[in-house]
Amino acid sequence: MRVPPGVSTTDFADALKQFGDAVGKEWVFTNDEDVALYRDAYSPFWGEPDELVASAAVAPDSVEQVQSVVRIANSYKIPIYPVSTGKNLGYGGSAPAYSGSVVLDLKRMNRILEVNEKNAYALVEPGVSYFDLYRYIQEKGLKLWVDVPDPGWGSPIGNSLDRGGGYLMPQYRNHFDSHCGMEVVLANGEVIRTGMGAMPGAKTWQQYKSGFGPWIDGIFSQSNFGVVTKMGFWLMPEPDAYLSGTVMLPKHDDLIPLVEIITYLENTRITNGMPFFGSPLLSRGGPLGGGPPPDEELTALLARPDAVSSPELKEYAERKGIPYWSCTLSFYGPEKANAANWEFAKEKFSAVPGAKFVDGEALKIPLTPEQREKVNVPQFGIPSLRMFSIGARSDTNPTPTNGHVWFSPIIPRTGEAIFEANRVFSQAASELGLPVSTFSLPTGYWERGFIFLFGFPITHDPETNKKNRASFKRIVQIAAEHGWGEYRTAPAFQGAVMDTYSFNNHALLRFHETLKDAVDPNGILSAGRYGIWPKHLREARS
Amino acid sequence: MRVPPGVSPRDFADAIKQFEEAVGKEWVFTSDEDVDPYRDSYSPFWHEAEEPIPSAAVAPDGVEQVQAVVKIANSHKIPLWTISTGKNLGYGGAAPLLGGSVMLDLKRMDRILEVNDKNHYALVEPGVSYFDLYRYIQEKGLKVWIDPADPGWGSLIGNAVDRGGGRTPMRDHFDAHCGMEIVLPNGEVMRTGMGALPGSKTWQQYRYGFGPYVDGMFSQSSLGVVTKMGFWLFPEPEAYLTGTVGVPKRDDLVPLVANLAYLMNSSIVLGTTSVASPLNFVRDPALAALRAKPGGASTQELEQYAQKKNVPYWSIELPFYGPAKVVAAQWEYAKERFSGIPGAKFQDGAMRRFPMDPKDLEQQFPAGVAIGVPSLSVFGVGGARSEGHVWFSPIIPMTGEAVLEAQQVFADAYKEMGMAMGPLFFLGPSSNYPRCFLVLFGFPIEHDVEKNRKNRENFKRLIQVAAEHGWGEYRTHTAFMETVMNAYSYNNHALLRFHETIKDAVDPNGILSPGKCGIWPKHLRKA
Amino acid sequence: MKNARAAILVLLSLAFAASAFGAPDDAQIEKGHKVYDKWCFPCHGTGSGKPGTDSLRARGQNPAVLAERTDLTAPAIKTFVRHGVLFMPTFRKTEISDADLDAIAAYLTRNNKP
Amino acid sequence: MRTAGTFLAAALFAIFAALAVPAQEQRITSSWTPATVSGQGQPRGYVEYQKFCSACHGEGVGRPGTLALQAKYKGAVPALLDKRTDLTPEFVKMTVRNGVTVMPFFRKTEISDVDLNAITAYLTRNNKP
Repeated sequence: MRVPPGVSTTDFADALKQFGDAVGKEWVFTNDEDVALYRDAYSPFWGEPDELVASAAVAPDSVEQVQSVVRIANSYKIPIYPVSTGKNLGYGGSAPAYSGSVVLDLKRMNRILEVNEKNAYALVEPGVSYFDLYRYIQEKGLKLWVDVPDPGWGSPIGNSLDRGGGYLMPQYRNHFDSHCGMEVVLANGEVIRTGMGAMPGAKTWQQYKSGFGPWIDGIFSQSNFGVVTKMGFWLMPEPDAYLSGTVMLPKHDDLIPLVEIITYLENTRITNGMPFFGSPLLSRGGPLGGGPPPDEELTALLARPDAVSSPELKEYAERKGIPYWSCTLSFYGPEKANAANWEFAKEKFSAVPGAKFVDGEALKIPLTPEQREKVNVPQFGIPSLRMFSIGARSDTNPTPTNGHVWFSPIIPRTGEAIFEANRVFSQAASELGLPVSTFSLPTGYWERGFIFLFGFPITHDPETNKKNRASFKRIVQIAAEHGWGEYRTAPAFQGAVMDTYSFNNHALLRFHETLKDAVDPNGILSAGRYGIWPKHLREARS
Repeated sequence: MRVPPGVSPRDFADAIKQFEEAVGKEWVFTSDEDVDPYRDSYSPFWHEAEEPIPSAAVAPDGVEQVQAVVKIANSHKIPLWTISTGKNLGYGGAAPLLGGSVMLDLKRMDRILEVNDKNHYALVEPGVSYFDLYRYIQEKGLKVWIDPADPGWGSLIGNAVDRGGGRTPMRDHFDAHCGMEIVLPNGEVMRTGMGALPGSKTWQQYRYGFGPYVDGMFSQSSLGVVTKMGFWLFPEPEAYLTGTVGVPKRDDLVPLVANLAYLMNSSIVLGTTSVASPLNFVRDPALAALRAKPGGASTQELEQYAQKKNVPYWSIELPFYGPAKVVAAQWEYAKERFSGIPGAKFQDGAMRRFPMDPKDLEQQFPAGVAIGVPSLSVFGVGGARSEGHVWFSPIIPMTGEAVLEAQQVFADAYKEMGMAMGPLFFLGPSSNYPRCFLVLFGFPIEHDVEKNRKNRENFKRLIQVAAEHGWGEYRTHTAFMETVMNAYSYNNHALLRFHETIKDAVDPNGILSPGKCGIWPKHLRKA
Repeated sequence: MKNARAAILVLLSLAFAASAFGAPDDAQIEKGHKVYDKWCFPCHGTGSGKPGTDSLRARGQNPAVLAERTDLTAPAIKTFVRHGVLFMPTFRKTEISDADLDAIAAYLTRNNKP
Repeated sequence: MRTAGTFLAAALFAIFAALAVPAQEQRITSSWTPATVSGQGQPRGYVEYQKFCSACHGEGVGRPGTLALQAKYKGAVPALLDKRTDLTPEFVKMTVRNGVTVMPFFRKTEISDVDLNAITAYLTRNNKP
């Protein structure tokens, strides 16, 4: 049996026994076969000595049990690592950031405590998945939508605390933004409630975020300052109708006005769903670009370095009349308002010569079962696992990977920045001997900013993983040199990313460390998560 | 000359000398004549010994000077009270909570560092007022709106860190911020969000950065001095339309609010709307008599009166922002929904189109702040003879039931305290925040010691009454911060004790804004 | 409301104590006009929603707009700016410096009879 | 980065592929929907299978597990797990607890041994003796 670093075998045995008393023997996992299930299925260290693995796992079923477990861990100075559903694959899964930690598995806490239709909110526990919440709402026939991320088995609490995103209106698809009120167990085992929840018998815990005095919720996101045991979320009322519309612009440089206009339309809430950027020219023949597969001339042109901005490709696009760029907009709301918004959007885009439009189908909500099978379900608040088609075996991908980790920098919301990022990352890729992609477009998860999502494949071959890890870290640096930072990353790279947020000699990280030492003096909670280490391990590491 | 509590005159004199070296002699104020204007013009302690009066004021110009001042204060253990424009009258004005504190006055830091009208944001210093930013945008002809608080001379940063609200789609001012620069009690400067990344290109475009999101800790708090802050702005829309819905019966408030909540949560209504009863403003002896009779007027009598006079019992004015065709469609849709309420009446408001000539824009009273034009018209509320006010501002659920309950509860409380109900006879909550109702009661301030004493007691009583019903204040005057914080007592004040743990770690000498929101540094904490 | 009346009396008495000051130059008046527009106009200017103007009008002051008056004196102006009156708060030197206040006074007294 | 490029493209592909698929006859019970998961009158193994497996291995569009098995066996065996008759209990359990390619393994707090036994029983119900 593994023992957490710095803990004696006898102490650990005592602690495990007490864990058993607290949560029930069957919910303390110590044998290798069970503990192996807490490995990161997509670990970039797979099978290497450096792989981050747990020493044991404890699964409490209530906040009182969480308090007991934390108190026991605190008294024995045992590092513990809470996971809610442990399904943020590509960002670390259920494995701890500090190898040998005991995983605090909150999956059993899967109660949906309240769903209020009139005021459109839910209060849930960490083990609740998007599937669970969706099912509950469907069974009760409530006219509410849950904003779901791509993998539906994730936890609203876990994904929100990792600051993940979804597809609906901006205030909902930013999952930390859409939370309202927390219950948190601190490292000393005490339970606090934030926002209005700090008032006994509060009537507005899920209706007003910040309560009175300092608003601390944010410090429990991407952090290791406490164990969140309850969280409220604002839900989107089911809209009357949905409309999509696609705009296509002919020229290379039209990407700049495209972004500028979309930004105006989003910031005025004229389009209130997530925009999807594409290129009919670059993904010719694909479902994005449509049309026949690329002819030989285009294939040749696209094979050249910096193909996208080459005069030859520009000339080709003009000659063949194939638009360079496209963007599909979504509208949620009353049918007439959706139509009027799309009409207004078209007027705006018409300022760009050669703009073409494709009207999407106007859908009445609720969808028919037939429509449900056709649409991109997360845009309708329906959880699924479709996104795992990426990397999975398919006719176009006969040799599947063993998963992926995401490189996800935030870049400015301008066309210029998209071109620059592509130049920079393509050059980096060739330097690092990675295959160079033709062109990448940002995703529109966040209002106001852009995010690039690059998947690095994970294999079970240490050599390849080693190389990919080095490349990943290099890319993080290169991004930082251009003023672009990651919004989230897997534990294997959290230290490297946090190091790039170094303004005034890492003042922010040192502030986090001050907080960490104050609220978790024994450093038992998620040591190393997001690059924040407790005092004794900081000293050991420096 | 006054001296801060627990500081020797010699130490203080020494510190003042160092302050002068840091910011220049003329920007350190110690004479009574210069320090007096830092008192709270609306102090509920007027003419009383308890009135907290500062000992001096220091006005740095630049983050380096702020760092220097904080370091000097930290080494001399001198309490500082930070203000940006010091104009949140009704919530404490400029005055400190702890008498004898040295004012850290940031008004001179009034630089507008960036306004971007393609990505729609601004980066400003604490001394910048809504008027300042508005004028800047008008002069440059930029196509963005600001969201002013009701008094236009307030500071964007000050109001946001106090978590104030406005009326346009960006009305939740703290929620609309993106990125902070903060001077910590040890004098170190820190940037949050993407600003922690040197040379960041997205400080005002992505809020959270990487790792714990600490910004909220610096709102309504005493953990640092905010020296820069970014704000998201609303792009100038094509049009602004209002429409008024009136309903005939008391209990119609329930479906009225339920539909309003749907429209707001669906982003169809993006601005602040207030629930009102036109009966509040009817000046008619008949109605007065009705209300005056023992036991007050019955619901039935009031409904009949309203019907007779053809006034709605309740009404709301809905604001719509966007393309002209869209706002028209949204108002049509809203009418359809509210038509479900028998007897609902509708009144179309004016359609205002933008861009509007700045001169016309400023004459759009009373729309003013609802279309991003700062003003001071709110000071009309006190009436010509008022000597000021303090705000009682509880948050209640966004339901008709809650409004009716709160109306009864506060009416009873007022009776019990022997206070005149005035316009509070019908509660007029508003939606300055997205999901709840904010109720604002102005408590009169007078220069009469006895009356102020009584008003203070009543104010505290009202806080208790609200708490007993699960309603808490979102913000309060310095004089009542401790009472309000004490109402947030879940699990034996666990949250307050957590704040104190953090306060001691971040500000071990307890020099920054002692007592703010009921959070005292260790040495001043009551055992 | 005793204080309110007291304040008005102060205003009047000071008003009669005018003329002790030499005529300021146009540059000073022009500067004063700018500062007045920034700091005073939002409350004391023309147009709707100007509480200072409304309040003075309610008190029978005519003209109610400060910039139109000819009976204000520098000391009176300075007293109100630095000490406030009724719901008008005090203004600090970081807001309106002494130099700016002199300029405001020059502007508001520009039409006074000698 | 080809990796990056293709992965990103793949992401969009997945999204738009869904839109591109022609309408097909909808059989609610074959795709993950809440209606099926309560599964009154159904054997426990069926209910747990719907709950834990069908989001990936069910019928209908965007079921990565089904698509992967179709691509792997090209129809030599049914792509739908619950149509298979060749799955052994050992293989089912091994796969759930060890994962395969992008399919992660599942912890006992997600699928308990009891649930797993039920799922196994359901998936092997039609096996020849």
